[in-house]
Amino acid sequence: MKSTCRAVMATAFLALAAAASPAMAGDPIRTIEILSRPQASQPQEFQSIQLIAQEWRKLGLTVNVRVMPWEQMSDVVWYQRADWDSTAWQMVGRPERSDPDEIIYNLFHSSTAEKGYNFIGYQNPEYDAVAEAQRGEIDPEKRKAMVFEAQELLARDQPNMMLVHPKQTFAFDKTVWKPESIVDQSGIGIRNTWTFMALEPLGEKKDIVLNSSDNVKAINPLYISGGVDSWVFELVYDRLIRVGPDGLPKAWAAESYEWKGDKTVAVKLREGMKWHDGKPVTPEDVKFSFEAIVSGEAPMYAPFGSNIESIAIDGQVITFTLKKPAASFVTSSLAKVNLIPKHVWEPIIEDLKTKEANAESYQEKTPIGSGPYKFERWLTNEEIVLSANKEHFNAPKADRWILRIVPNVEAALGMLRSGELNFLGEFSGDPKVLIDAAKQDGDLEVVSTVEMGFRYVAFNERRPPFNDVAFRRALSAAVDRRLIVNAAYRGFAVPSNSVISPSLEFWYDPKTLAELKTGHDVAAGMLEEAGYTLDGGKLHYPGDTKETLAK
Amino acid sequence: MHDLALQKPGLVGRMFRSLKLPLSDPFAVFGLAVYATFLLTAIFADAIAPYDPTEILYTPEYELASDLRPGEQGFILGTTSLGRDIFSQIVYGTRSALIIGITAAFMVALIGSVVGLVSGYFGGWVDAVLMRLADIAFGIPFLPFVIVLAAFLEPSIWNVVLAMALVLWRDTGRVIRSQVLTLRSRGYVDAARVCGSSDLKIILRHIAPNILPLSFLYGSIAIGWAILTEASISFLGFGDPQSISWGYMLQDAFASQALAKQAYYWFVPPGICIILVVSAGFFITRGYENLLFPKLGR
Amino acid sequence: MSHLKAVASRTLQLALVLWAVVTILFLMFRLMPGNPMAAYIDPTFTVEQQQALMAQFGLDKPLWEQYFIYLGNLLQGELGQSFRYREPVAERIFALLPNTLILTFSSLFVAYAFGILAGAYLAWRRGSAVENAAIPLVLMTRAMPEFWLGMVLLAVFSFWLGWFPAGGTRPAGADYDSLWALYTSRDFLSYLALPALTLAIYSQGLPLLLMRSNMLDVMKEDFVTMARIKGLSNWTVVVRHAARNALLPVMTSFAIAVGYQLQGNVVVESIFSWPGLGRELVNAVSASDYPLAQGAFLMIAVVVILMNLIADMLYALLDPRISHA
Amino acid sequence: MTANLLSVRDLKVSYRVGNGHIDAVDGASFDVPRGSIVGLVGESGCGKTTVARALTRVIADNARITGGQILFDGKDIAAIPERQMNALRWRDIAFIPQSAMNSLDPVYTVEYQLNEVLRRRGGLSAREARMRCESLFEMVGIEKGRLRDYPHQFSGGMRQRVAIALALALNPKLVIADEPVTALDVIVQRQILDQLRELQTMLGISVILVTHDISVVAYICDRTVVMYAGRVAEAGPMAGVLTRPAHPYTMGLRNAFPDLAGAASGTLTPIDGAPPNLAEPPPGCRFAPRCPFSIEVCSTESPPLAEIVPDHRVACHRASEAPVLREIAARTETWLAHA
Repeated sequence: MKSTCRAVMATAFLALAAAASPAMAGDPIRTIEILSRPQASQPQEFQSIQLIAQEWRKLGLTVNVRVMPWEQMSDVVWYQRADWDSTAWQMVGRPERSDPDEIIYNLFHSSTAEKGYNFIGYQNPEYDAVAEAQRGEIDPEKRKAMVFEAQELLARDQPNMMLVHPKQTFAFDKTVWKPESIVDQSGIGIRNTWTFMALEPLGEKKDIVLNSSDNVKAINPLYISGGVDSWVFELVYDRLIRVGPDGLPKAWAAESYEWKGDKTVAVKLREGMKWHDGKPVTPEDVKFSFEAIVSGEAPMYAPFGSNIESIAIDGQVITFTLKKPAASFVTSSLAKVNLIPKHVWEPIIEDLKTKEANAESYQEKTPIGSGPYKFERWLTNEEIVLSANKEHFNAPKADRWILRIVPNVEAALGMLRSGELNFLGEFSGDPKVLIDAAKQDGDLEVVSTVEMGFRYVAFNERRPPFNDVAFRRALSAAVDRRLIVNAAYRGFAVPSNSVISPSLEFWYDPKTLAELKTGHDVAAGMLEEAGYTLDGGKLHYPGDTKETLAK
Repeated sequence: MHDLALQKPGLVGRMFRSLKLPLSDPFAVFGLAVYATFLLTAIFADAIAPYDPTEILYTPEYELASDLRPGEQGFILGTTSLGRDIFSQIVYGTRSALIIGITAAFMVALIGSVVGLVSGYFGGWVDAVLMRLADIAFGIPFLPFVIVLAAFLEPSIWNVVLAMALVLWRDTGRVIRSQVLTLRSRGYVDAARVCGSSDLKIILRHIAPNILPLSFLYGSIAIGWAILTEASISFLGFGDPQSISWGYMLQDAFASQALAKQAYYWFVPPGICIILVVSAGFFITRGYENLLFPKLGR
Repeated sequence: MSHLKAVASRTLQLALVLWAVVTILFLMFRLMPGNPMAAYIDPTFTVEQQQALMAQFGLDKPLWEQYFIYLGNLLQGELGQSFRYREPVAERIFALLPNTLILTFSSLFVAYAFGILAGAYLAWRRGSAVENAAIPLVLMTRAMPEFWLGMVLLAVFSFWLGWFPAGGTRPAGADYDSLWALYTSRDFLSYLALPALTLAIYSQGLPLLLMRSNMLDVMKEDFVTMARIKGLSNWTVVVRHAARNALLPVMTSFAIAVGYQLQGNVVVESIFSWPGLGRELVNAVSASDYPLAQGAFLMIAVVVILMNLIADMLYALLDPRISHA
Repeated sequence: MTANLLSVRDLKVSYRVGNGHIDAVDGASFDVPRGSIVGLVGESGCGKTTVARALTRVIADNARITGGQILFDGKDIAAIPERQMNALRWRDIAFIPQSAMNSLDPVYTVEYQLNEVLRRRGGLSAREARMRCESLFEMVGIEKGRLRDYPHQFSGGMRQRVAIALALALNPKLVIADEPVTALDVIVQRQILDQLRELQTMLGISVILVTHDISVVAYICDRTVVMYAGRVAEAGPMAGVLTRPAHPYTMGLRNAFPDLAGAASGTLTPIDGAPPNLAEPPPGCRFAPRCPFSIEVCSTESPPLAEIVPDHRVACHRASEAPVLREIAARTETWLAHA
């Protein structure tokens, strides 16, 4: 059925092409490759790519989907920047990405094209200017206008083909936890620090038991080790600011904070806080925490402290002076850096300075923080047990927080239903299955939230024909995003045409998506308009362009 | 010499006869029948399968034809969550299963036989070196080895074949070697040598035909191993998503939560196919053992 | 004297095999495509950070130098640092090894106990309908993909009947004074049941078939007939004489089976969320955590090689014809 | 108390083979007087081992005693229940197998295997058993220090002595020795046989010695039973049967074997041809097809086992002509001409 359809279409195009009878046709476009991860690890991505390839083929392209595991794919994309055509990619949501700076700047600024995260090689001075300007603008409304402009530039240039913002789907046992006590953090979902503090037990069971498919790698406040790990250390360690359920910064260990000019922030530390070993949390500890990350022993955290010129203490008030204005400082630094006890870490860091290894490979036997949960026990690859810090200013209502490592999604669902888990902290399977299971079970409640993160197809702007805006726009227009939402994500995603998620209401520019026109005819029209021709069902370059990259 | 040549059946016939297929054992015959059936399915897959196994199918309303139950919309065994025809996947899966199984078996039997022959026939330092290599191969844990290989090379069904060729010749090699040693000790090899036959001729004429059934026996075990290994590798996510195999189907089914969906029509048939083919290999093996080593008898 | 010599040559051979496996392992991990650190790059990384990371793990040195460093470290029992966990590989491996060993051994004990008894029984009932049905059935259990079997058992006994928990080694948050206290607790047994059963069903075929064919052989031996003529009870004849002799090669196969099982655990550990070495290997390989993957692989290889040796020695020990030569 | 410890009457043993059956022993009768050594002699396949094993009632899975009586101490042990039979085994009827190598369990020490019968079958205490082990070893002339050795550590002759010790362990009344010295070289054969004779005399037991070697019979037996094709051809006192054989088969057999002493009495002449296929035995006398003296009646009628002189029985139609036939049989050409 489908192949006949394709044949008819091709003939139609042939006829059209003949009628237009272009004066000149370029070389036929070589086989285009698109990289994807395997279905086993990334079923939705894999399926999206299959659909996209199928649509592109209808435009007269020969498309080859190359499947490779993440390690290889990242190696090719990062280190062989001239050698690939297009690839599936994703950015995941993190609370500190609630500030758009990281995405807007790192992904598209020309300075990161050679070795940084602008691996697609997008070069646009106009965009660079906007991206730089929004960094220094402290006034939210003015900054918002700049962020909108950046989004519209991207929508125009289509350096990437944005696909969807997936929905995060989690579930919990509503016979164990009071449903009203769940906090749905925008762009993140209900599995978040706020929920873990707020969950209210209904009966005798007071332990939060949740799953992760990935092992916990480290519980180290100076090492950004991975998604699951952050669930743990966000509970064990406090930060001056936390990104609130609404995505905006909220004073936390800081009682309050205030911008004094565009390079100075004054933070007042909350009184009466204690470390888990009983010692008080002092402004000295806070200062130390921010100095530790730039000590050279914590390279992954260093960027979050590198813009700090000096830190001054006056009673409970800590004043940060920046080297250059940075609007995102509050969200991406103050809400990112873990507060660590000076009396524990100072000797460790001094010792590490004499050694080759740095603090990232240092694992405390019992991590000491000041957060709402205390570290109890860690069994390699099996579970992590935290217990509630009842003395915390926002003490959790649950007794313990137990993270079980369950690599198999089927098993995780089974455990949730049997009561071995009471909070589904990760679910990589088909959300419909989860919803059906919840319906059957009766004890479960499922909550889906649009993610801050996004899935996209990156075009390698270094390589023709992807260096042609028209070509990129046409390819992007070829696929109706709703098809991907429905077929690959089962409806558990929203269409996207911006790197800013609609869950970040303040920063999101809805115009980008509203103006995106898709469909086969739209795409074919764009190509024709740009001078691409079809010959024998194969798409050719416009004018006298030669194929230089054919194998 | 003259009339001997006249009586000689064709090479193929001779090879076939020297395989000594265990046709008297009912289970072995069943195994051979299973193989024959799957072989035919694999050869005529294009004619049998109604769809391309990797094609994403749509309903006439242009909706994704996913998770359809058997019989719905004319799909014999239903469709996967990706909208692919399960029956066609089973049919094409036969092809990759047999390709993997038979090439792996061939490699294992060939390499093992050559090593065993050379080692047993020539003895001395050649034997010492080859047998130390076999010791090393015995020291390599097989499944982890395949996993590492599959993870580093691009996902492909040939990884399993390669790994088996690199490691699993060891068992065949050792057995064939001891068989060759026994054969060598019999007079006729010496007799042939006295008559001035070359080593190659002695090996090909006198020894190789006698070890052929043994190679075939180890080959038929290797078929099962290869198919099971490919399935495990696919399940762990190191498989080749481009070529549809039964292991891939099972992995796809589990990843798509066929268990929770109670999509038995999806994860049971590939399992049964694997069990059938692999146990068919075992049945044939047993038939052989009874034939070759009657002392093990029933 | 010759005894000593045999031991010495066996040890030398073992060392040679170990060295070869180690070298193959090293080359395999270093010569494969893909930058080892690529998977650990974060968008926030600067070029300097990436280089520092490479230097920290010694990946900036030439290959041969890395090889000698690796060998030298191994000789000191040093398996290196995990890329992913930033902790000594040895520490992780030794934390997980007991779980894997207990699963392997308990499943093999069950498999061998059952296989030996059933094999002896089938030998005794040879030619019967039971035997005719059982042998193909046993062959089929060996033809089943382990993960498929595991999944089916999980679905039936855990999700459907709810008899056993679905994964892990202990109830959430349960604390035990020691591994010993855990392994001897009742809870542990219920967690162990399904994964061990899966492995046992898969592995009982080997001892069963081996025991059966050995029994058939031994039952034809003169000394068994003699035992009957001596008027010894059936039990004594079958168990003390026939089974005792038939067991010899079966016991030897146990040691080899431990090696094989250890490899097979990879799949079952993933299904039953069992925190063991096999799963760690798969994780480490998928995450390109070379030191950890190498360490886990090496550990499994060492057990396999040791078990091959133990199989040899066990045979010698159990068979007086060799031990009392 | 009867004079005969054992009387076998018309014993029939048949094997199931495929769909049919073979009567390996077809009506054998003979006696074993108390305190004597009876040689059961014949070619391989003549049914002598089957008879020996039938006496213990431990026979092959596909074999069955289909008729006749085995009177042991006046009791028909072919008819008693298995439990009672088992009680008799080894305590009353012991067995010395052909190859002690294969009949001793390789994984246990000799002491263990002695202890096993002494304690499980003889009901001895551990201490008693140990003393008995030592005295048994002394009896067969092996130093007791070797009790702890495994079977494979003994030489062939020594193992056979161990087997004898094992057989005598419970003071049986009857010892059945199945080709006890066949696998040994001639010198060792003599030592073992001497010892067997000595012990038999000392203990006053009866021995059935199964052998294909007529010279062994000549060396130590009191009486001889010659079997051919499942039947008894001739039975009687050793001297009578061997010096004045009345059955042509016995005559032929005598020509076919060297003296145990090693000196051949004239040239050795084998009996030509092979024993008949027992699945389809020839009608009449079973030896008739190979017999140089066969007459018409031989191939139609089966000769009865009849007493020709007191205590000497022969199954031959021409038994009365025995002295003449003996003369002719002594000549080599008789057997050659027939071929």
